[in-house]
Amino acid sequence: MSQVSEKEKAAFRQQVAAWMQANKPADPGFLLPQSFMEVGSEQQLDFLREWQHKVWSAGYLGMAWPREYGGQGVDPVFQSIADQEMRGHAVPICFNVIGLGWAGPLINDMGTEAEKARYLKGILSGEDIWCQGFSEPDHGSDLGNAQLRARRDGDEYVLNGTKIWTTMGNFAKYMILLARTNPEAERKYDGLSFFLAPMQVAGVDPRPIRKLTGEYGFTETFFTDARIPASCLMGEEGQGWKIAMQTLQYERGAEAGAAGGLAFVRIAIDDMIAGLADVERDGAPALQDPAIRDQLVQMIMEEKAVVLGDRRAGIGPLTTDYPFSLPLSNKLRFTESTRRMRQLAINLQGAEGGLYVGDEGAREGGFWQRAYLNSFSATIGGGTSQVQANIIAEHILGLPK
Amino acid sequence: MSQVSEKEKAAFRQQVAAWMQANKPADPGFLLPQSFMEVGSEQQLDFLREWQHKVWSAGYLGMAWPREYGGQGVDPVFQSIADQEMRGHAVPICFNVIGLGWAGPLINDMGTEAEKARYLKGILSGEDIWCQGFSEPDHGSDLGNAQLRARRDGDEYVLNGTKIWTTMGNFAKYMILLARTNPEAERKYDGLSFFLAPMQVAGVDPRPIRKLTGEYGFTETFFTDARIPASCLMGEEGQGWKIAMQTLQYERGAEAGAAGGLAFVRIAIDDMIAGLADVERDGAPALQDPAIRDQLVQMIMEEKAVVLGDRRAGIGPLTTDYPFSLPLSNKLRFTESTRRMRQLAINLQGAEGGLYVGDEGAREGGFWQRAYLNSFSATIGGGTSQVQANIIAEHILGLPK
Amino acid sequence: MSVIGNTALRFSEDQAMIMDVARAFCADRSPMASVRALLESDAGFDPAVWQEMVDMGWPGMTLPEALGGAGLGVAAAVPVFEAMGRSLLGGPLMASLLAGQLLLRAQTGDADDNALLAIAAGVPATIALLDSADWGAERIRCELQDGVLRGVKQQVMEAAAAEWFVVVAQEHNAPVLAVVPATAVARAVRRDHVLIDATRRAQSIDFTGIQVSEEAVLRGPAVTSALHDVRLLGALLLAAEAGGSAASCLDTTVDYLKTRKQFGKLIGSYQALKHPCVDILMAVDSTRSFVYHAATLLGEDALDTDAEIACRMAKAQATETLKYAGDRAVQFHGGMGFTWECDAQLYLRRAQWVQQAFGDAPHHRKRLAHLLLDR
Amino acid sequence: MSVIGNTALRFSEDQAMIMDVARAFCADRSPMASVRALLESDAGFDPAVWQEMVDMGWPGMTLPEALGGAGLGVAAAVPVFEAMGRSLLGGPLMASLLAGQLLLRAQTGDADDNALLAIAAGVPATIALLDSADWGAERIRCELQDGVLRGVKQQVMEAAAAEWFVVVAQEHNAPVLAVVPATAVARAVRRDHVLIDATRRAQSIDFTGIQVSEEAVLRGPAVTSALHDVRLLGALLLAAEAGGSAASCLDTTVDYLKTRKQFGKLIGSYQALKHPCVDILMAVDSTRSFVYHAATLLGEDALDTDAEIACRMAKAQATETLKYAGDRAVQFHGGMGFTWECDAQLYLRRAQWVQQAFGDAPHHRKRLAHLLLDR
Repeated sequence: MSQVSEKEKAAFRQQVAAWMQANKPADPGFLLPQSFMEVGSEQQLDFLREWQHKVWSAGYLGMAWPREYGGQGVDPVFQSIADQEMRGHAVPICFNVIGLGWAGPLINDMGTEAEKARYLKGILSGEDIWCQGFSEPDHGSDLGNAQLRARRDGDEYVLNGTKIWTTMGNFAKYMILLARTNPEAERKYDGLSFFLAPMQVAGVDPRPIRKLTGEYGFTETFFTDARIPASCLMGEEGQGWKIAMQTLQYERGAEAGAAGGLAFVRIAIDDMIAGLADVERDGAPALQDPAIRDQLVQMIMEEKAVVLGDRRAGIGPLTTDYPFSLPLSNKLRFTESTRRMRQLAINLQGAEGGLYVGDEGAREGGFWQRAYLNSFSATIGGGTSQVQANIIAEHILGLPK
Repeated sequence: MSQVSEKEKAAFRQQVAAWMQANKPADPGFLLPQSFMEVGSEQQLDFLREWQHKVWSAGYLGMAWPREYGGQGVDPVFQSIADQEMRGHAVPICFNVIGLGWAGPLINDMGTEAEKARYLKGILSGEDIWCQGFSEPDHGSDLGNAQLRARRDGDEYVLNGTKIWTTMGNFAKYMILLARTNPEAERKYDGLSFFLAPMQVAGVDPRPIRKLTGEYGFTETFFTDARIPASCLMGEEGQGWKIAMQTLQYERGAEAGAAGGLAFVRIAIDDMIAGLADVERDGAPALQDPAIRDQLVQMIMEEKAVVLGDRRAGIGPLTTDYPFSLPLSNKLRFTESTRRMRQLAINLQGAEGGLYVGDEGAREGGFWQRAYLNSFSATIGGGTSQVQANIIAEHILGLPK
Repeated sequence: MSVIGNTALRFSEDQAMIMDVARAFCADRSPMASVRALLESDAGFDPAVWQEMVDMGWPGMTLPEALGGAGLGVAAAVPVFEAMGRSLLGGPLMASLLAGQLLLRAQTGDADDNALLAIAAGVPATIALLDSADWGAERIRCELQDGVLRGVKQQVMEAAAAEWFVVVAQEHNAPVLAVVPATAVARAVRRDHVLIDATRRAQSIDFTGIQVSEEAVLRGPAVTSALHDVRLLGALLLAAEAGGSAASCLDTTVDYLKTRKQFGKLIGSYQALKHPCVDILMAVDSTRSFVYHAATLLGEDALDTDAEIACRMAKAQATETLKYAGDRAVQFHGGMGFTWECDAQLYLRRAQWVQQAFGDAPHHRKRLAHLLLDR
Repeated sequence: MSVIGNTALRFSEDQAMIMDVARAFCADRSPMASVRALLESDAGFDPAVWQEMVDMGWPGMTLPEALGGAGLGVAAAVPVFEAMGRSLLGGPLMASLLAGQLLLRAQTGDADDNALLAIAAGVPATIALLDSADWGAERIRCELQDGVLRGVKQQVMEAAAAEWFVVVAQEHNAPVLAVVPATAVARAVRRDHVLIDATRRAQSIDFTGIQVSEEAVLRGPAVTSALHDVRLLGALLLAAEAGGSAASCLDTTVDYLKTRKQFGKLIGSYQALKHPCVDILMAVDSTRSFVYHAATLLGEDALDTDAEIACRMAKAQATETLKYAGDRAVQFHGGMGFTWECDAQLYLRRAQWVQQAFGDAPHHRKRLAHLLLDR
């Protein structure tokens, strides 16, 4: 539990709020990404990099990280407050998410002094963009089966293989990379190693993937005899699986070690209801249609259940049955609910639901249509909903594999 | 295709209709079963036996079966017409369904002369009740794994084991029985044999099973050193699986060889809508509630799709994609839709939905409550919905096992 | 303002303690064998167990200390009903508690406290609320004229055990409460309901001709407000109970899926069964969150809009959850699920009863739509 | 009378022949490579392929022989659109056919046949129908006053290709049709829509100020009836098309599930993927049944209630089916499904467009409720 007094927290919250109010950037005149997976242009990148640098300079990013590496060395509760205020003020995202949320905390927890000194500050300032190399084309949901080969050759490793869904792969300076150093290991997991790999070396070729939205944001990254220093190995050979699993723990936010910052713009049912207030059905407001109202209430309840679940997860006596069911099912329920909500937002628009981004007459610029298409990144990425359901069934309910 | 002229068919239809109108029994004053799986008392049984005998005597049952065994030897289309009229006139069911629909056609197709002479007429007249012994307690969905042992001993087989879900097991004279004659067979299917087994022998003990409705209708049948004549074996040892699979083919009705007759009372969405016409919600007719109307239309469409699907199944050019998808999915879609419809019928009743059979104030005597509970016999029996979906996925779509 | 609105969720040490006690008590006193033994009994509950509940002070839990209660508020009773639901333990507790809340919230000034004192002391009571099958009906059909009741009440919960009836009636176009002792309600005017949930009991009662003394009638705006609140509290307590039942229904199903084999595999390994179990788990989780959120928002005063929203959400979520859990429990138990012996049917039947009581999910969603979207 | 009502379903030899030809043609002329090449083209269709369709007489198929058509009725066109849907083949056929039907059904006596003769001969035409995003709106906002149009029309299908516009307008509180040649509609008053389904094209057009000659206006009760019917025919043809798209979407998904491995197994062996495919199969089957049932009930005269019911059911079923099929196709293709390269997105995008066009599923269900429950 945090030792910070309520009074201190309130004062800090007020301070952040004032800063956000004063420094929230004006509309840049081009579309800003709702998540770090949607950064598609240099223009967006430059803008976001500048914003993150500003937030960090003001002292609202990496607050719980050590001072000597660019942090503030304070209680993580301050970062949580700062994050809440960023969300509340609807400022742009802190885009360097793989660095801030995954690579950074990992280096903080398990890295050498040299690694900390080398990498952490660049992550916070936004200067060094990080990407992640876990998924491979043939093993999307099956990380343990990663096949990208890292062969030791003197003071170097030689990389061959392909990673996919590399967010900002074409902009990144470093990649956290899961690679196979020993193809002969008895357990496939034991053959994996973890690297903090530079991207700007010969033989690394990140090719942008066009998303179903028609836009860009990911790359498929091809490694062809790419040579990286052996010092890029994190931990020891064979520890890759363990370190990768550790990395996945940081997603829970500042309290778990992440640097903080707003990772994505939350789209709430409020936004949908407000955005559709003037839609008509049969010549009357759609929001007065009883069947639509019934659907909206169900959606509101789904979203409220997630929020209430987060609160209940913190109350021990109310989570005795299956202590981890709430956190472990959070992704599944939230992403599935989000997808359905966005589909509904299209349906409710009537004929406007058939328009898309780029149409002058599209409601909110086609926001909901694009949001629905993008929602699959969350029901597919990071373990498909179907795999999530297996995990919950097996780990929480104890059902057989 | 049937060679019978439309004129002949119309004339016959008129004749059956007249007979049904004249002979439809009056309300007996006690509840009649909606299907042969719901015969729970001697009183019901006597009534139904008399009715079936009457239908048969009038020449409207087993019409396509040979004359020498109690049939009429006419084109099966006549039986289909008679069946339609029975349904249309809402007469009671022809209760001896395992005999009429499964055992009878099987004996007709594959039986010896002696078997035909011995069994067929009693099936039609209703004198000899038949039951089915396929499922076992530990292998509900997995017929090929049946373990009831039939050991040859001279001129007899000695039976040991248990069958379950034996409809009318406590009333039946014969059972079509799938038993294991060779536990050592390499393929488990090859160890199975098929018997036309008498029930009234020592060591056969059918114990009624109480259903979730609180009523009876099935038995669990225990065989303990029960001895039956070796002549009860149908075909040869080891052919049991083949014959059992053949038996399952007859479900498609008279055109497939079944004797016909009304096997169950169809409960349609019409009945529900009519039965709930006076229900109120918020002080107004429930059928005027927009959200309820939307649900009802969806239900009506589900039911209509089944009927239209039956029609389309007969039109070659409209079934080229997956020629067997309609007949093979019929059970799944119909039984699942039925279950949901009955659940809805309870919901719509408001407080009356909490009452049950036996309550004076229960709507239609608690008909829908009981019907919902009974609906699981169809989503579980004859292969659960989950197993049905596997079958469709694998046999129609060609998806891997 | 956000449509998600108030998201407070707190759980006191009192509640935690009560939950521990209640779960242990219910598990011990209401094993499945006892539940089944009571199904076909007249009373539907074990008087000895009820006496123990009385001894623990449960009937008076939410009543003021001045009346002999514990003064704990309805929030404290929520974990009790969740625990009872988990063990399918029935009896007159809920009816008594709601009758007590109705009287407490409706009474003004120097009203007659006899019934409340009795309830706090463990004498069973109940509410005669429903005039028709329509939970959404505004019109009260039962009338009080010149101190005489006229009308039939449906689904009077645990009426056979009740020694006091709080009858909701109409007088000069305003709702009133008539407090009627059981001795005034002859056997002949009562009809036992046969409920689909055989763990409960209820009667339909014709109160026509029953005389009510002036001191036994509660009138005024407090009655209207109390009725509004008690309908919501009933919905919430049933939601808590249903949530408990859904949780143990899930456990029952999961246990079966871990032991039953078909085609050589444990059936729990099939996604067609395991994924719906995950859906049920998540629905049970949502139910619990809504229920304790609603409990958090209750106070001694009239329920505010946030509390109303929370109670309605809890009931809507809980009943859909239990319906789904019960339905799938029967289906996933296969042939076994179709039998009386299998416990799955107990949950499925309870789901059918509880979905309608105090308004079904569409009823509450319709009112939620108004509360959430029309402001 | 049963609420299920008319269940006629017939399929003529003509229809069967047309279906064979159409399926072969569409499969050959619209392989995925061509579909994709057209996505980012201006026209959205290949003029050469359209010319072949014209040569086969498809645009005039449903028009009388006297006008140069084949006199086959709309039922004959249903298999054509199913086949086009299957191969995601676009172009001005549907717009032309509906424009032709609207004129044909609205004209009385000695009306000007120029536009109809042109349509039958393969000159593209379209309808300017929609005044707002609300398919259920009764009020026509576009006006005709003293022979001059005033108003903006939305989602005019394939407007860039059309040489004739049939503009639905209001004159003295009655609907009228104004037949406007494309030459009268300047580029400046047209705005190209960006549709979520990139296989189609449409424009928003401001007709304000365009003069319509007296011979080019159709008036009278026949216009009202024709409009009613053409809205239903549009719904049906889109249902046929959507049914075809859903069928090939399912095939695409199933093919992938048969070849893609994860965790060492073909992913098609997982029930979490195979059972939804079965649901899609059954929904596709239902769609086809409704579509050909509706086709069976069409005639040359105004649509009767049975036909109306059938068309609405077809549209409601088809769009829900394609939405589900497209959504699951993307999901089940995993990471691949999230890419532009994967064909799953084409179906998902088409589903979004088609669900709204000519009224979405709730729109039709609301009207079905009236037709089915209020008699």
